[in-house]
Amino acid sequence: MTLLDLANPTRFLSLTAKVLPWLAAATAILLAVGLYQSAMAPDDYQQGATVKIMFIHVPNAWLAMFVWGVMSLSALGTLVWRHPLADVSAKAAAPIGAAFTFLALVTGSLWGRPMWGTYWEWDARLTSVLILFLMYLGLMALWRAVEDPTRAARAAAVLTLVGAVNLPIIKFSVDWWNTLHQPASVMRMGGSTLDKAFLIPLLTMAVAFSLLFVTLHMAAMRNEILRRRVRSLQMMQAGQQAA
Amino acid sequence: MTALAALIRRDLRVALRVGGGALIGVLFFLTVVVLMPFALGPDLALLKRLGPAILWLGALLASLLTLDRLFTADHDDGSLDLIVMSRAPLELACAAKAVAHWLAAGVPLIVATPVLGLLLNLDGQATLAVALTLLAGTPALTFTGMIGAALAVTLHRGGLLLAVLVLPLSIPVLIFGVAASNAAIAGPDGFGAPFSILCALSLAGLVIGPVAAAASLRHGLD
Amino acid sequence: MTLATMLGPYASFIVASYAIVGAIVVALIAWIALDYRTQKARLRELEAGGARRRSGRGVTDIA
Amino acid sequence: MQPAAITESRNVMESAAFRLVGRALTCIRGGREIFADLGFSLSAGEALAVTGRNGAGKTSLLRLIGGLLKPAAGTIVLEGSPDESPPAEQAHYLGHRDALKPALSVAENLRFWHAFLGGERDSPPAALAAVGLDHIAHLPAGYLSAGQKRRLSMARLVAVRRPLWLLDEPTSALDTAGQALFATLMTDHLAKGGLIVAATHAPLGIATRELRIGGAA
Repeated sequence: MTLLDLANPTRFLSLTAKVLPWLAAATAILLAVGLYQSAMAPDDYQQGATVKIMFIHVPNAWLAMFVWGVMSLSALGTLVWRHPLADVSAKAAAPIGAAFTFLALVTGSLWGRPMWGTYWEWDARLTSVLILFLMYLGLMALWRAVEDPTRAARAAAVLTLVGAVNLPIIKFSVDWWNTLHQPASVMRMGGSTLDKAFLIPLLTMAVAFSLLFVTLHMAAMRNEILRRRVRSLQMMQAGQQAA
Repeated sequence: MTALAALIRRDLRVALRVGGGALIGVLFFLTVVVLMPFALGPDLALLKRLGPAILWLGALLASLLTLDRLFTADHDDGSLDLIVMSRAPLELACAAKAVAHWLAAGVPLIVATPVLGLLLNLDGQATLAVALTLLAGTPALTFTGMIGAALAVTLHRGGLLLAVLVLPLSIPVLIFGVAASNAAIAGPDGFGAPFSILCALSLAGLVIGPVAAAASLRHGLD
Repeated sequence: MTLATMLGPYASFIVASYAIVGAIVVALIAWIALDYRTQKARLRELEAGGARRRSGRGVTDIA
Repeated sequence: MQPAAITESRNVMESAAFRLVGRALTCIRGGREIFADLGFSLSAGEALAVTGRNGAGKTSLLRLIGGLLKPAAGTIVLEGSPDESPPAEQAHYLGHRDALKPALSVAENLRFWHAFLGGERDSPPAALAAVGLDHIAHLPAGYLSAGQKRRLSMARLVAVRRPLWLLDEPTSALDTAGQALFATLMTDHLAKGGLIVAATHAPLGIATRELRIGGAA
């Protein structure tokens, strides 16, 4: 790693040191407000209190897709501009995205349980999220399989972009497969039909979770930069002959 | 004994470190099981009926595919020569490697079974039954698979050839594994007999697998 | 008013969802914080090791 | 128990009766006769340099002695050995490949072979210091250069004591300092009454007898 390559990550590190505390504080405040609003929200006339699960399910589901978008942008950065921070951003985002996707699945299944009578129904929406989850796990496995981070970054970038192109196709296929077998999904999450009483807590929570992602992502990127420094220092140490 | 413990510890460490593929087997298992409903349709009653069979097929393929590198990795870096030359009997060294592989790749499959059971609409008791049969049966899969893995070293190729060689050998395990799971789900009768045969298969594999693998390695090295 | 009466018949599902989200988010934060500490410690150790080697060489030079 | 066993084996190693003898060896690989009717004898404290052109069967001879190949004809015995175990179990084999796992640290790699090979042993840290790798013991073996990997393999020979060393092109990846270090290790080993059989093109830096196979190079 040359000094020039280190320049950008170094500036990034000093930036995170300044920004992270503020971001964390903003996230905490917004989360608290969001939680309060969702606690105060009235029951839905159809779903009763279970509508409260929506306030955490929808932000997680939205982040599950958003994080893949962030990774796709980073993948472009890796492949087109070969920016060292892009690799770091893509790698740091993957486990966080996988966690949000997992939460979207779990909360979706808990939300569906009262309606379906089972924890899992091969509902079009949830099934798509499940496939997204599998793709996240595959991507993380790819990152783990290759020790050299720059080589892993190229491979992961290609896979991320292929995934981004494929996700709409998968979504469409799953929807088609699902309607073939059963009537439309029980869950309703149409934004426009949503009452204002639900919309405000939902939006607050969505912004709060997005901020949470930005905070976590920044912190994880910082860790990854440090990890790479440790690695290159260790390589340098290995190169030195014993005295 | 310390030699074998050291071998098990090393293989576990390598499997769990970066570059090791212990958890990829679970991911493969998950993916195979998730694929099934897309072929069969999302009919929960059907999935519930086929659940044990799907889980067993997934576990069979997952444990087989992860076995591919059991000996070839050691052969490629030269470790296998030293293992063959060592004072520890090669049969026991093979058994130790199989145990390490089962711990790193087989046990995670069993742990993942409840989650997959949920996706296939299996109830708690059925999931428990499948997990129990997998616990009793996956060692047999590892021990028969290791014969193929040893042959892969001899033949300088693995992958599909390994699968073709080993899959027929694992048919008995599949039969009694699925039979025991279905017996536990459908009724109280008949779980004991297939389950004990499954255990017997694992015990027989424990004896036959290492001996056959060691014989294959001894004669196949060059 | 207890939680159960407030949240209706499916209180356990609602509480469970919030609890799981909380647990995973806390686990993520803990993992990232711990990772930061380990990397920082390793970096410090490596830098200290390099410094020690240099000073060690100095000592032998004097001797 | 342990110290008694050590002194006993040392005495045997030092006695002149301890010899590695190969008689009328024929090696056939892949239907091709590599060499035939090959004989050699090596006493304690001696090194044998096996030379010959590429494909003459230098590596095959080492693998025959190590029991990794079966001779088509002939025998290999360690005469005057303290136990009845075959030469393979009293030998170290240092092949082309270093038998290291890149994911494990330098110390973990050595500790594994130390525990796995067993028998009479020195401590792994001392062996690492002997080959000059103690300052990077905690690093993954994957970070090492080819020469450093070779040194780590050499540490195995030091950490676990075996009377017979089978070395296949041992100095190929080593720099001058590494070759000098290895020469010292081999001299020590011979002085303790050990035996060395090395397949090599380059001089090893120690006094050796030569076994040329397959005619002129």
